[in-house]
Amino acid sequence: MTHPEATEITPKVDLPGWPDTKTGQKKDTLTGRRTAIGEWLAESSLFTISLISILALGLIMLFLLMEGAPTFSFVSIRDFVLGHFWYPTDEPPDFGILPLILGSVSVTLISSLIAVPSGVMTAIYLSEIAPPKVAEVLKPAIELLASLPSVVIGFFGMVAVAPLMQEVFDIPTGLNLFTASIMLAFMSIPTICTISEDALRSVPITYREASLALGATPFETISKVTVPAALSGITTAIILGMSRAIGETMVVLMIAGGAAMMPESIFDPIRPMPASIAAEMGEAPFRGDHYHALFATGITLFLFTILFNVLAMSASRRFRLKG
Amino acid sequence: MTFSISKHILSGRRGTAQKIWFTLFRLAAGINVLALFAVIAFIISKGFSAISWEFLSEMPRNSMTEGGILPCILGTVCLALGALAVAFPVGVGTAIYLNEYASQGKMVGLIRFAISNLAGVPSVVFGLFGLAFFCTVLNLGVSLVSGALTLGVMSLPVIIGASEEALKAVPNTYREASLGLGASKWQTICRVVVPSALPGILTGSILALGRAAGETAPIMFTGAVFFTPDLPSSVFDEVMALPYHIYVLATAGTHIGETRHLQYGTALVLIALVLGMNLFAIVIRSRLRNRNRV
Amino acid sequence: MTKNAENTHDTILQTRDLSLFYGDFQALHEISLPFAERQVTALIGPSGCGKSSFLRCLNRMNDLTAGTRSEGEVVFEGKNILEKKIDVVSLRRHIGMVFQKPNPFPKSIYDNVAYGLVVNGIKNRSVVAARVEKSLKQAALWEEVKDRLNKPALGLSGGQQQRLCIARALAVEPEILLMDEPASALDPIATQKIEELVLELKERYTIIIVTHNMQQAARVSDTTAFFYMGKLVEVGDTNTLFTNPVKKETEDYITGRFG
Amino acid sequence: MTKNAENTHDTILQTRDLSLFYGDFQALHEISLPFAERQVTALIGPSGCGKSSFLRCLNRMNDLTAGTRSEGEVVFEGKNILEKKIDVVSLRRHIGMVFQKPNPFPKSIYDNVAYGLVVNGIKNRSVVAARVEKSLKQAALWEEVKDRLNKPALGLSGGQQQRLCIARALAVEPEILLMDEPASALDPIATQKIEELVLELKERYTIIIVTHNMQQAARVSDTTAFFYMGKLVEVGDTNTLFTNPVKKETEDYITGRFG
Amino acid sequence: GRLVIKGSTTVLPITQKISEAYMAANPEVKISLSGGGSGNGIKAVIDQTSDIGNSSRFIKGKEVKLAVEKGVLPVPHRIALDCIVPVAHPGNPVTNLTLDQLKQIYLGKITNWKEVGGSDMKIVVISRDSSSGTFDAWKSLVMKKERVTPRALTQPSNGGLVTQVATTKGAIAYIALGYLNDEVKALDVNGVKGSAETTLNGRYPISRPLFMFTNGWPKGETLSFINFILSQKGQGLVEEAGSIPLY
Ligand SMILES: Nc1ncnc2c1ncn2[C@@H]1O[C@H](COP(=O)(O)OP(=O)(O)OP(=O)(O)O)[C@@H](O)[C@H]1O
Ligand SMILES: Nc1ncnc2c1ncn2[C@@H]1O[C@H](COP(=O)(O)OP(=O)(O)OP(=O)(O)O)[C@@H](O)[C@H]1O
Ligand SMILES: [Mg+2]
Ligand SMILES: [Mg+2]
Ligand SMILES: O=P([O-])([O-])[O-]
Repeated sequence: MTHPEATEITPKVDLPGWPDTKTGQKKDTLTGRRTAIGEWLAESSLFTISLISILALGLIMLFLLMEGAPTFSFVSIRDFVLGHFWYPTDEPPDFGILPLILGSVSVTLISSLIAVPSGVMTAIYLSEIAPPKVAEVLKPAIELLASLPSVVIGFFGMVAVAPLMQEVFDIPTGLNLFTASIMLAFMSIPTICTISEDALRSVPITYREASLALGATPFETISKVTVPAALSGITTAIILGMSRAIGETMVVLMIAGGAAMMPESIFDPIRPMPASIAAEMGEAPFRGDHYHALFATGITLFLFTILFNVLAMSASRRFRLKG
Repeated sequence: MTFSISKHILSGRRGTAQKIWFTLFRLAAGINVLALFAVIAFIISKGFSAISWEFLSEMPRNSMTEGGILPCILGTVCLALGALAVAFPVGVGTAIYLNEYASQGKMVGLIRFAISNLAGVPSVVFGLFGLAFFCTVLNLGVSLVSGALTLGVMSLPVIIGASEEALKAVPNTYREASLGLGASKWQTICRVVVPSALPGILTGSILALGRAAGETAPIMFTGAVFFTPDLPSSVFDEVMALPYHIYVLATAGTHIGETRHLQYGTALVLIALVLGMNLFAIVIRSRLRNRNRV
Repeated sequence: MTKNAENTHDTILQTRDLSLFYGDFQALHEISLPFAERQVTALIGPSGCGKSSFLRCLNRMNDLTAGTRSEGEVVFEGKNILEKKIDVVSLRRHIGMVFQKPNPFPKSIYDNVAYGLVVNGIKNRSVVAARVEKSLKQAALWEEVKDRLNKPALGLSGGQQQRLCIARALAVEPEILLMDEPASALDPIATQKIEELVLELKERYTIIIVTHNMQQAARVSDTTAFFYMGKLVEVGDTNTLFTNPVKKETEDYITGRFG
Repeated sequence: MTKNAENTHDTILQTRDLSLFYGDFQALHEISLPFAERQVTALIGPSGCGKSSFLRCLNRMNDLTAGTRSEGEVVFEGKNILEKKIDVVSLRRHIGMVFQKPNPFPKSIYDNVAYGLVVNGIKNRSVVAARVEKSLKQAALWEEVKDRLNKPALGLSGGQQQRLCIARALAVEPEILLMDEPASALDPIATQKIEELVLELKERYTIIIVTHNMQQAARVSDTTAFFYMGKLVEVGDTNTLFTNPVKKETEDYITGRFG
Repeated sequence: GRLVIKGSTTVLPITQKISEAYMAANPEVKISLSGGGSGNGIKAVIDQTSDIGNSSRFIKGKEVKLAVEKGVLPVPHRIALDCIVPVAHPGNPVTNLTLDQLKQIYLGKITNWKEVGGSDMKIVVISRDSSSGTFDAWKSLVMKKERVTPRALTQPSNGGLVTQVATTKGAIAYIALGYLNDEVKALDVNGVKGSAETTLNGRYPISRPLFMFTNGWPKGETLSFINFILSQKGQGLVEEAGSIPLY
């Protein structure tokens, strides 16, 4: 970086625009000072711009808190988080979001049970097994899967998958935890798959060569060398995939059934937190109890995703250190 | 170097284990790709008949059971472009700062922490934030700007990530060569680094645009309405948007059964728009990449 | 350092008219080269002449590079190992490899050496432990690591890592050891250790070593082959080749006129 | 090829007790080395001995690497250029650099050469065009590219790209040219061209060249400095150093005992 | 002029019909419409985000309090009558339920159709979101203020209920009269069929008025719009939309 009080060095060779060396006269208009000020300006404005991200996150937290905190003037944190009943518009109302939390947690877990093996295995296939030409075609396809709007997945789940589930499993309704989990899995698979694939690809080829040269089969190389070496990235991928699933709104809003009950079976309808917020925000009068309670639900949801994010970061750090 | 093990021939028990596992791997990949095609094929087959010039160019009529979805298309395009207008300069600026100026330090750590957490914030929480901040505190109301700003904040981490990756991919030798010629840092960034990273930055931005276009939850309370008779004429108007339109037609319409074909049609238009943008991004990427090649 | 004429030793491995293509690019042109048992053969030549490509044909490592195609034969134990039906996994147990950059796995020292045994189905713990110790001793590393076998291998110095990689390769008891510039990333002392090791190992193993350091080739090898632009220009007894090269290119190269 | 004794030339650049640290690791130990004007100085030594690190101190390129810290002085035109207040941007106009791998910008040939002029504020088109032509001629590239100045530079061969990089460096008329293994990625013919170029350029420029090829050092340089483990072991007239090295390490290195 | 109308999905079909007619007669007027349920309509009036808030229930005390705090005076306009009809899948043999059976079903006490004379099939209870005025009316008229089971699936609109019941064999739901079609089967309550006639003569037990709320007494465009609904022509359109006109 240029120092503001930079001194100049007189060049010895003649060049238009350079100081004239024969006369010793300075023609160089490019004083260090001017450049230095320009550079300083550029850097500090870029720095200021990059603070916007902090500002944005700060504002999000601030406003969630500001609008959510008043909830705890009419319901204790304990009753809010552990209460079994969500009847926000009854007289008197009940603001217990435990069923919503359990809905979110269960749908996230079950969708991970589907998405993790499927996503990681796909990543292994793409990075380790598929011929380059095939991988070149399949990779963008997985990325396209990620770009399908969630409302379309929700819509597809509602009109195509839910009736199918109802038939196949002979259950009263297709709008339930299980169907939502399946559709949610397809939303998190691309996340899990692409990050895992990156992690696998960044494992040096020399590891694979060393293993194969020792007479290990390709599968042994994958399971004993490549995957362990990429474990940090894969773990991060899984956590971020779960984070994506817990925050996804439209899919659960459209296919989870919307019953604010404690799920007992995978075919029970549920009402995860994002679905509740999306469904009820429209009716909750501005700064009424219901409105505040929905923001408090937002805080809970936000805390879950922050938790996932911190876990993901520490996972990638921890494993990297070990590696 | 591309690495491939597809040529291996194996015998024995270890070979069988490998065969079984590899089949599973292939199956997993196949199912995921199939899922993509299932969704697309389903929407196309059901929605294709609804698509007509009238559908794309007219206002909805007769309680939204007839007519077109022009206002939704326009609304979505405006929302997405607005989001990009917000997120692009900030995102690229942040990426340049992080990659070119500061890679360490407390503040940078904080910025990175903020970005990665921002990336994880659920879309519905962005909606809540937009409602509380843009609509209420900034008093922008439920409007195109509020929606676009909300989507913009949401797209920020995507654009920063893509831009940073693109900047990282610029070989250090370019920077060294430029600085070695007596270019200042800012000149190096403007003339060498950013132009080389541009394909990646643009691709990332278009992908972010596509993502913003497809989002529902953030605009539900901040910018989108069920029905408005006007095309958006000012940024303070409420707009109709494709994703929200699909949602309301499919769950809250007055004639859900009768309007199924419109729902499929709208979904098809949305998918075409979003996937089209993705394809466009891929094309731009390869175009710009090849521009400097032989 | 004993240097015998090549013909007093049996030929253990032999290439016949071996050509290699990367897509359309022909990296090797009809190379016929026999390798004598329990001898060190050095492959020398300027950067990009195809030394590594050739070496990687000998244990079919080139299979891993997309778009490669080979012609001709590589004969080992009476079979052409380039044939499709060859089980490359067991082939590579017989023909081990050490790479340019030390590449231990991100595992413990012990697990690195044991790896080849474990994947080859040796489960008996004491057998594995005995082999690990033996290999580390052969690789002249035992004394330095015996107290820290469960420490990560990546904590070793570059030279130690490379010897660990040699130990790892020796553990599966190959007959032939391929080495691609095994000392080029190492400091002088580590280099010397590796060179001593090579001379010791040739009592039991056949060694084919790629090097860009001609003095190294002269020091460790019995036979030297000079490659240039994908062709085998000259091969012969190391002493003769360095003192009396037949071809102009060889002379130009070993006198440092290019490369 | 004329080789004059060092003291017949003025010293244009000089390091005094220069030390360099990467974090805690000391890469250079108190190096004092003068460079004679319009002479070629070669820096040789085994991999990792600090040649590149040293070269990059001379135009403060090390500033770009996070965690570097230097001690001592580098004197150029009577000033210690390691001082904070030095304007590195203008310094680098005076001390140009050519890198190991050819690194033209992904722009046209013309734009590559013109780049240094443009960023230094020369806007007059005809002046720029004249300088571009002159530099390309100096770099012995003009004949090969004059009909395709607007074609992408990345379409040139490796050797042409490297000469283009030299032309690019020459365009801003530096007094000193630093070259870090400029021919190591090139084929013999391209290498020869670069060597010839270096000999021509020293008529007008002071050249400091890092090379791992001792024959190259012998061919092109007037003075040679031998580095080993971050220390300057020996420096002297090239002929003398190669025929009569004073230090044991130097002899070991130039006779190929290690490296 | 421009009118923003939000709220009840029960009132939505009426409003759509009326708006189209009104805009046809007054081309300079643009009306923007959205549903979401009665809660949304009343909220929109309180938050002053719309000119008219549709509601299929009367405003609650809490809402009035909130409105007054914000300086808003919600004024109700009764624009139509409606009855709430329990519906089941067309394949369901059950044709009649008593009010008490309905209550037990929605309390989650009766869980199988065979308990109410149907086939052996689990009852899939479908209800409305809490924003619904229909839900509110159901709660007071059927549930007698007791809570609907949390196991009930929820749908955001009358339309959503119709689609769900049409595709779910064991389903039961309750919808506004205007949404009744042949995809679903209307169930009699206490032996009475829900219709305009039984509502007007008071025999059908689950009926209620429909409202439009405004902030203060309507003026200008809002006033003429409401007047239009209450006119003969407007009430005719109410009937066309499937609801029950006031006269
Ligand atoms: N994967 C590949 N695809 C295409 N060409 C390749 C590939 N690997 C090597 N080549 C080319 O084949 C030729 C021989 O390469 P090889 O690596 O065998 O040379 P080498 O003698 O080992 O060089 P070095 O001393 O630099 O290691 C070179 O021209 C190289 O560019
Ligand atoms: N950015 C860095 N951070 C830490 N250590 C470094 C860095 N760059 C170089 N080093 C270390 O400094 C020492 C000197 O490196 P340098 O690149 O100067 O050697 P060199 O003589 O140019 O080697 P080569 O012939 O391989 O180019 C080496 O030990 C190297 O590992
Ligand atoms: Mg090689
Ligand atoms: Mg170097
Ligand atoms: O949509 P509702 O009429 O039930 O409020």
